[in-house]
Amino acid sequence: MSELVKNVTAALTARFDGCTVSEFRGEARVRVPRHHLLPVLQFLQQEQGFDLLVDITCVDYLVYRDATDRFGLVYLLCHTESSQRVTIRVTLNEPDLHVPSATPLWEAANWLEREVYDMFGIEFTGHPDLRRILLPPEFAAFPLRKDYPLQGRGERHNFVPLARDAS
Amino acid sequence: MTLAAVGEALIKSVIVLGGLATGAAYLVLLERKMAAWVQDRLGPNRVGIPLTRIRLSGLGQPMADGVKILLKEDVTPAQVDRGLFTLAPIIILVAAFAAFAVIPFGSVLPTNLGVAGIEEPIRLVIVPGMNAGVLYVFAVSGIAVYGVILGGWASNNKYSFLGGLRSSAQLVAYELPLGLGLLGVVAAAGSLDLETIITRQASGGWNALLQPLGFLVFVVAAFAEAARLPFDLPECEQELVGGYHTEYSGVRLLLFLLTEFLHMITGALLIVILFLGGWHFPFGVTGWTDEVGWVGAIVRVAVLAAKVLLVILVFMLVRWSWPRFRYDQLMTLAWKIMLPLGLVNFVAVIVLDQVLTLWGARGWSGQLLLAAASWGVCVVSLLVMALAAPSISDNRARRTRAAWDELV
Amino acid sequence: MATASQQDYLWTLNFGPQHPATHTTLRILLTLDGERVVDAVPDIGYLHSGFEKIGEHLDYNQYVTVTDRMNYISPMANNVAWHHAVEKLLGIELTPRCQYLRVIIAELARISDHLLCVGAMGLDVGAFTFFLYGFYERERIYDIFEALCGARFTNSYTRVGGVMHDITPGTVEKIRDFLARFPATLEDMERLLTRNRIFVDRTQGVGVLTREEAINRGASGPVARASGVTRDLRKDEPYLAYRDFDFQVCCSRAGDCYARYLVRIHEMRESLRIVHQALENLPAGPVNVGIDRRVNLPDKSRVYQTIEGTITHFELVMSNRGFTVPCEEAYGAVEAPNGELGFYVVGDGSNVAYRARCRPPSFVHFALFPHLIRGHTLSDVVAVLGSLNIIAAELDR
Amino acid sequence: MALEVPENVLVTKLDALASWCRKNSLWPMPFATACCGIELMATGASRHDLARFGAEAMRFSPRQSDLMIVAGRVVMKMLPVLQRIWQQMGEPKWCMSMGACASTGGVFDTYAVVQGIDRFLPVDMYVPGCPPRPEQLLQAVIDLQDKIQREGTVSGREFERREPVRALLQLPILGQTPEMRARR
Repeated sequence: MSELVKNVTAALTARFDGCTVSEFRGEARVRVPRHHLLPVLQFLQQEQGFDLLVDITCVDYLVYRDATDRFGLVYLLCHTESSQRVTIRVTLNEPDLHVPSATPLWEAANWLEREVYDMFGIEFTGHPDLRRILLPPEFAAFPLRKDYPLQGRGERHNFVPLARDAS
Repeated sequence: MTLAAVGEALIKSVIVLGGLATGAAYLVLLERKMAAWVQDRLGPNRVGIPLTRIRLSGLGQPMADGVKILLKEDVTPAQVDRGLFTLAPIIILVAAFAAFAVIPFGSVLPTNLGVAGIEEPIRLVIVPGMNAGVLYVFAVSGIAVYGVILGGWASNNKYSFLGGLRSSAQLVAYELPLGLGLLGVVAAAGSLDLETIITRQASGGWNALLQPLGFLVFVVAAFAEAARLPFDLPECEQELVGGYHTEYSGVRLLLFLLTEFLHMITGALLIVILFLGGWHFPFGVTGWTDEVGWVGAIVRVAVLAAKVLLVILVFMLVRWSWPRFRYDQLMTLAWKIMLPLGLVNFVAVIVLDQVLTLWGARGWSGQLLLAAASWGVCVVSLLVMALAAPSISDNRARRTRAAWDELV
Repeated sequence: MATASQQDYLWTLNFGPQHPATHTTLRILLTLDGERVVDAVPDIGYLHSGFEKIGEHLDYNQYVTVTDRMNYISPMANNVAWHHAVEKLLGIELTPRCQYLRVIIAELARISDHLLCVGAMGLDVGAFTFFLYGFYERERIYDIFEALCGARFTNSYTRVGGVMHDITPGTVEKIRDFLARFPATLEDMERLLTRNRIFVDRTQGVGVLTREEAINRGASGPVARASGVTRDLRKDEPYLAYRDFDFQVCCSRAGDCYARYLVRIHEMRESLRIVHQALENLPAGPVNVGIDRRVNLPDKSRVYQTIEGTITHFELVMSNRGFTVPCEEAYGAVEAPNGELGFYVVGDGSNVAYRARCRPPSFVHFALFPHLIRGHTLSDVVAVLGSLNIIAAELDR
Repeated sequence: MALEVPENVLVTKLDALASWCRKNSLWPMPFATACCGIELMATGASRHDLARFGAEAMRFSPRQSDLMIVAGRVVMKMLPVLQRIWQQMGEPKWCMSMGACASTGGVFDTYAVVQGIDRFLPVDMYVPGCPPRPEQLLQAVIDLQDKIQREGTVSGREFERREPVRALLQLPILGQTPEMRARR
């Protein structure tokens, strides 16, 4: 962990209670309580210069060893001046799968959050256009959840076959 | 009009139409071969004599394509306006063929063939002696717009419609520079008859050398009229799929495809006749006047055909090397650049003619002086244009209605 | 003032999903005022095939075959990116020779990607020949890859802790030959398009992305660099052996389609330089990490002659054994031709990733599209699409 | 077409001629979705040159094309589009399933990918490979040409006067029937 990231995480833990910092392969990861998520992101973006939202993704810890929470939401941030990275993690549990949307801070969050919604069913409050993005709107399941089978539940073959004479 | 004259016209029409249809089919092959050559490929080379293994380096390809399209199911989509959908390709084809009535494909046969009822030597044009030939060509080619726009509209498809609209705007816009480029030639020749224009060039120098600016304007406009690549917006594949003929298939598509190449032939023929001396070849090979022997008559046809082919090859080379314009750029080019240049050319031709007449410069020295002066006009006006309009388009995004109103 | 999108004379054009300019499959609902685009609503997912779900069912070496099919115009770059992330999770330091080899293939992949991208952009504005010139060089890169790993297109060349097998002298010669001949073709291509007035007028000032927007909207790679973001992971977070090479990061301030085209053209030149340096300084030594790491299949001679070789081999090939991965999460990103291509890998101790999230540059870049196209014309749609280099398989995964 | 006297030399010769023309002028409709699409481009590009067989005239309008090359995986969001394009093509038409994904789903045995387009469309020719090399695709085109020559005018449907299809087949757009929704 570089000096810059050390200072930032220190400032973060001092300012927001409940944040825990861990490190893996030299990269800092901060676990943030959900109610602090937006302020933390705002603090990092506007005061600490972590101006690039690299990615938003989610992990379903349903069958993960020793996991206590169902979903882990991951925000990857980058400091473009110095190329330092920080990972912000929030955990969620059913049935309350709501987090504040990061779209007011980053335009980039728009589609990334839509994808997380599409794949995991996590709802981002305040998102301007929270629709399914990759899957058809009629699709009912959230395929990247661990309780959804790889081959699906028969959706892929539910079409009318065309014979040569019918067309 | 005697029966013999009618027969003569009929025979000539059959020869011209048959030649054109075959020519257009083989131009398709030529185009594909040309594309292959430019792109370091081989092009169609497998298809030769039907049902044999003889390949003839792909010469059977036009036949295969043609018959295939004829045998293809002629789909009439459910949403189209049936009458107009069928009418459109017919209009465009008829218009394209009709233009050839007054375009000479050679000069004249040397002697009277001795057929009763035909006294004069036969001229190699379907309707000889039409003294407003140029006007006729323009009038008829203007009709082609109807085919395109009707086809686009009747298809009831947004891409077709857009293609038809673009096409009509483009053809109408480029009629003007085309006409202006032509006016210089007409003024210099003092006649609207295409044969007279050729004869005058044979004796007095090619118009391309005497009026370079007019030549330039005319060639650009001819490209646009033929909808060839830098100007192929009506059917640009990457934007409008197939443009106005997206919904067409079978015979009706064949008519459209044929017409495309007919337009190219018309454009090339006009360029050659108006600016490149028609059947005339320098160094006295083809003579300077209407007097010609049998060999000369054949050579003249060959020279004309060769020139047309060369121009068509240039058309194709450009097609395979350049990107295309955008719609607004196309319009800017027509109205703000080509139109002024055409006007400058017209004025320059008349003024130079008068000035040289006043000075009494005639003959070859006069022509040389004229050429020098017009090249000067050409270079200066192009320079002025380049400085005045460094970019032919305004690419800024217009995101509010107010900004668009400002544009309009 | 009423905004333009509220007018009732607007009309809608459905652009795609099967359209010549979308190259692959995406759909845009365009709201047009005449030919001017008032609004564009992208609709994607026409190629969503569940890559990330497959990643949870294939082991770390098998999944590389699936990454081939992600950004399919530069599969090698995806291979490198995936195993970069996995090795970060495992904490593996590659051998110098392997690092150089990966640099070579990544840069060759970059060249082939940029060739197709600028070619497709040329194709979209009507220059077909330009596209085929580029494709001819791609065929030569395919030849190199074929000599390197046996597959011309979907390579799957990298392995955890190394590559499939070492480079042969014949392949080195092929690459040298390519290095010698490619600049001439690039010159030819540039002569066709770079200073062509029609092309410049079609692309300059179209789809402008400012620096602030580029950062705020998460752009990366050539798209960001064309907007003045001097960010290149090869320089900023040097991975593999990029520290050893002398190359420049190509940037522009204009942020329009033309700038993106130029950035890509210049990046090809820089990539050539990198490949040249890497090839001439290719270190000797093994390409795979040692047997003690127990991630690579050992040499056949070791398998047959030593007991730990045999044990390692069988440990690795038997199902449900493989190597052990920490129960941790890591994000590894490389500078793929298209931008930052990262994988967020969650290990759960087994030999299969618990979660294999891909951070696709195309996805983020396509989100820019409505912003870039608004206010331009229908013809600019294809130019902007071409300049963003949207690869549907990477977009939808 | 009047095929009551199949031994009729004239008819068979004409039929052979028609097939010859068709097979030598296969205008493809490149339904390129994924990786195979790039190899399809490579086949059309300089080195392999599909044009030699007269098959380079890619027509993006289904009305004008004879051979639909489905190159790449087809996912459930795309399948209705594919079927619709197939319906829009005029007879005679052929469908080539290029690559493992289009033929069987390939490595993508997942919830979203249709496991072989032949479940929903008539396919004339399968090209194996992931993706097939251009040489393979060329071979497939040659094989398809043979097939067209052998089969001749199968039904003559292209000469029938057919009513235009006003309503397309009632496709459950995007894969779900009401029962499925009810089940969940």
